[in-house]
Amino acid sequence: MNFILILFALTANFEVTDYPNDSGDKLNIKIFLSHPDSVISVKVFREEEKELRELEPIKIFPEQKEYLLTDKGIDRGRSYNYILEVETVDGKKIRKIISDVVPKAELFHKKRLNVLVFLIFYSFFLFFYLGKARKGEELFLRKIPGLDAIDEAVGRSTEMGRPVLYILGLGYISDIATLAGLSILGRVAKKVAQYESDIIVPCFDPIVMAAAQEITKQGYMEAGRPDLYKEKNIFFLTQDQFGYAAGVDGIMLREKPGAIFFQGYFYAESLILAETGYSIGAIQIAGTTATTQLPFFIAACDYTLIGEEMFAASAYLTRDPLMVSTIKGEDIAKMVFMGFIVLGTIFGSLPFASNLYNLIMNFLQTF
Amino acid sequence: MKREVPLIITFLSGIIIIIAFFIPLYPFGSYKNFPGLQDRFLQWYNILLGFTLILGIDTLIAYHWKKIKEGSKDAPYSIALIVSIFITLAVGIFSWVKYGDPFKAGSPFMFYYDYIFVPLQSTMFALLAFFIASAAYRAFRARNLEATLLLIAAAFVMIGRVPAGDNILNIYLFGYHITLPKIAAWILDTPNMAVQRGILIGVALGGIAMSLRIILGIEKTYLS
Amino acid sequence: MYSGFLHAFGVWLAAFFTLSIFSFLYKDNPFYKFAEHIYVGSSAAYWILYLFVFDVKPLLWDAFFRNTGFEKWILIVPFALSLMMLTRFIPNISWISRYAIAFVVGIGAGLAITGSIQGILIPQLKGTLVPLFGKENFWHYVNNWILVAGVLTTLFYFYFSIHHRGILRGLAKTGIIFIMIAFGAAFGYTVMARVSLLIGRIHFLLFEWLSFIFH
Amino acid sequence: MKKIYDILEFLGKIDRRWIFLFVFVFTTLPLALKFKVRVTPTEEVKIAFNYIENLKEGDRVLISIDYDPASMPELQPMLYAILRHLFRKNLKVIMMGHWPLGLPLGKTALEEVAKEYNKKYGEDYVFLGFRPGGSAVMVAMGSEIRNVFAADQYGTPLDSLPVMRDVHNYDDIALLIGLEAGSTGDFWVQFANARFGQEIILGCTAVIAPNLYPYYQAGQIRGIIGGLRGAADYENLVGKLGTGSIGMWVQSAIHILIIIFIIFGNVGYFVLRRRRKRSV
Repeated sequence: MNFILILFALTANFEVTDYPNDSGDKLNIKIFLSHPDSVISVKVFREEEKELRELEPIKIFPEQKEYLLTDKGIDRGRSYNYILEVETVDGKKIRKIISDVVPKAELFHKKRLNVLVFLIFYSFFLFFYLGKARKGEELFLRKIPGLDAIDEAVGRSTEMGRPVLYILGLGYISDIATLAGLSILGRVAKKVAQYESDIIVPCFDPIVMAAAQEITKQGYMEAGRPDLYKEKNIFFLTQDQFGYAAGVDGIMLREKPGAIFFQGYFYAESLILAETGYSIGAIQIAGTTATTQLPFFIAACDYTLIGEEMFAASAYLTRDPLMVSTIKGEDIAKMVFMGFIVLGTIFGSLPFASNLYNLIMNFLQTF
Repeated sequence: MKREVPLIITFLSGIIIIIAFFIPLYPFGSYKNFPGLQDRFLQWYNILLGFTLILGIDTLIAYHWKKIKEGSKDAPYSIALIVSIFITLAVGIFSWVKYGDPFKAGSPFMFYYDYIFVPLQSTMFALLAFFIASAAYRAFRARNLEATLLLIAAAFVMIGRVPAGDNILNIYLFGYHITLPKIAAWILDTPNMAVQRGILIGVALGGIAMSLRIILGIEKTYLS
Repeated sequence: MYSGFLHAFGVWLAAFFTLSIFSFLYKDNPFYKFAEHIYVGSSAAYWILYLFVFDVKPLLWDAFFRNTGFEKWILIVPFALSLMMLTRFIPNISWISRYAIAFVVGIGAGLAITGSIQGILIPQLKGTLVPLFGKENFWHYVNNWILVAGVLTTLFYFYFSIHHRGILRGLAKTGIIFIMIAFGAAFGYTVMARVSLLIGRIHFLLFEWLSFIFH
Repeated sequence: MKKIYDILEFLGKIDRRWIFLFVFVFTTLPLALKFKVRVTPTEEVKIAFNYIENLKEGDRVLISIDYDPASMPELQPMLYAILRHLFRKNLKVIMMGHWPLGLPLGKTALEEVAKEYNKKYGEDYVFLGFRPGGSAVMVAMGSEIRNVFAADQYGTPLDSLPVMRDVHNYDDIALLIGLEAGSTGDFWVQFANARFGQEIILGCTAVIAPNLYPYYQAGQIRGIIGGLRGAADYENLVGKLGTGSIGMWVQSAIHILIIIFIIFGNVGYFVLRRRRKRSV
């Protein structure tokens, strides 16, 4: 049996192609070895003006038949010759030559066409709706059930003659969730003013506190009761995560608020806050984009705005053109995604549509 | 002048990064050993991002310095804070100069790290083990369908992912061997995966919209 | 790593800080406040140290002396931008820092857009195009049905441009069921993380602090 | 009958410090008495283990430390188990990190395990340290790693380190193992895998494990090693039990305890609600 093996002379070959989607300074070299175990060394040389430069040597593995090497730092448009020298166990030497290969540059990265298509399509719809919103056109957004829960909570809290506690979380003024929490605060403050009750807002960040004071005062003014607005109820507590949680727990136990709102970005301290709030029997409405904290809020609070519902709620309340148009643009993209998934899965299941399915899958291949 | 130029800078730097993503040609992409615009901008971005790490420190020190000057009841803690900033810094610089690398095993900085910083930070978060138990007991009620589903799924994953759950359930259904760990693994692999994907797509869409508005100067809050 | 005495002193110091943080369980007290402020202070100092050890020294200082010619002098630009960033600490000229921050924010936005589309939207969409029926065994396709239904109903739950009435209300309801199961799983797994942290600290207290009793 | 309802209602009102005491006792006793339990490795961890098992000797593996002491109890045992596996298979280890506060943890583990398998610095493993920039560092490493890490943590230029001599970008790195406590894993997936095709395995805290399953199903990462359970599984597969396995007995105890607490709480809640409905 092994007699036949020896007859099979080792075949070694290689192929030099342009490195795809680059600035033209690289070439790809692919080497094929039929019997890698009978090879001692493999050398590749690049010929430049009669001078041979050896490329980095490659390590040979007994069972690996194919090797990929990249020759870098060469000139775009110049033609190069490559020589492959393979030394085998029985002292034979195989030489192969490939001449005048020219590295080319690509103007557009073909593998990234899918990103460009999506970017253009998505930007178009975002700014199409922004234009409409800025012209004052009415863009439909469904009412978020959470908003009714907010009004109801404030109502029941004031019936019991107890104040409302509003927590904006640990985010900074630049966090989207904190901005959404502030616009919901505006609505709650207005409701509280209408019911002639009090609202307490302990803050984690001085800048967010200043914004909260501004928005609460505006809420009282919109309800026609600027006299009821108490600036001292909106104060800076501390900038330490657990110190803040302990401080707010103390306020809950002292003031015994009827309704507590957690609207903003939260970290692990959400647990400590929601638990004490539940234990004093307050109605709790939460809202955050922090997915790791949502399970605790959902289990401990009466109602929770999940992630993007917060943005939809604040857009519904403020009718701010920027927020509303963003949600409309995102909705279009989500609709296209849902359609794409339905069509894609169907094509993937029908045998006769398989080449269309493969076309889609290749289009979505990123590297 | 103070508002327009920053917006132009944001526009140019953002656009060049996006263009360089699509066009590998020099000057956007690098050619031989001439760095392209993308590689050079990223290098500068790395340097500058390091400086944003320390931006909050002046407000921190100013806040605690004010508390000390006012002589509030929490003043001693603020003193402890400011003193610990300077001691840590001094120990760090000393170790860096003496050993050439502050993380050298046995250096004073590593002493501070191993015996003061690590216990403080890890114990801070170890508190949560207690709070999650008390919150589970005092606040997690199956008050409606949604909360009930959440608690059932939580129980399956909790018991399925610890050794205790390995042999509580052992049944064969339609040729499949059903155990608690397999149920927990399935909950994580399919329903959890599908929802996390839905949320991931929503968050990505929101992030892209925000970034587009920043580059085109519609969103200016970061300049406040 | 440290000599006998130094190690013992260090372990007692670590135990002191561990117990003072745990005292928060009983109630917020001076020991907790003292330990917590040292934590905030020392981590602030780390950031200043890291800035010099990992940023200024290797990327500016060493790079300046290593490079030559154009590459050497181009480093003036990031150096100037860094100084502009530092003007944020000087009140009356802190507006200069806006130029440096604008550059950082612009690059960050450009990276976020290309990263999110290429790294999340496209691969996640591609991963969802699974076959719904075919030759393989029945249960494999049931799993794909549930997977695709989960993604579609979750996306629909966060769709705000249409009333959730009639059949659409059913879709949203299915969505919320999937979401609750997923958050249940997330909660269940998080319990393990929190408990692990406690195991780490108790393990330290027993086997390093009280090592003369437990070993 | 009323007596039973009183007891059930009381179940819903135990003071929270009793709960703390239960948790403390059920953690301290099993640890002190060194209870150990054998874990049967979960599927994703086995797949991650087998992926590394199939790497060729001399392949280069990049480890990224993206956690800090707050996640040490879960990720440090995982790092030790992974390092033992890599060195046993004579793979070359390149360590870096995006969370500076966690870097010393990575460095200590690397040096300890390297000594265990008497590996030489510069020849078998290298410690690059941290560079600010996050995703920008990941993109720069796609073209040339020296643009970001011109030298290692001790100032030695990369070209004079045998491990790094022919390493320029992701094409020369067989596998990236990210140890994640936050969202840095998502960036690795976006910028190293989607953009440059780098193969990735993510070890992570149990908090963020559920968020990584979409990447696993979409084939963007090759495996997930989740939480202390993942660490214990990997220790089992490597065959050297460490702090990961010790904790699993306590995990069982506390998980059962918490499920009982949830049941007590709900029993008390429903009894109270039924009584309030009848009396009003």
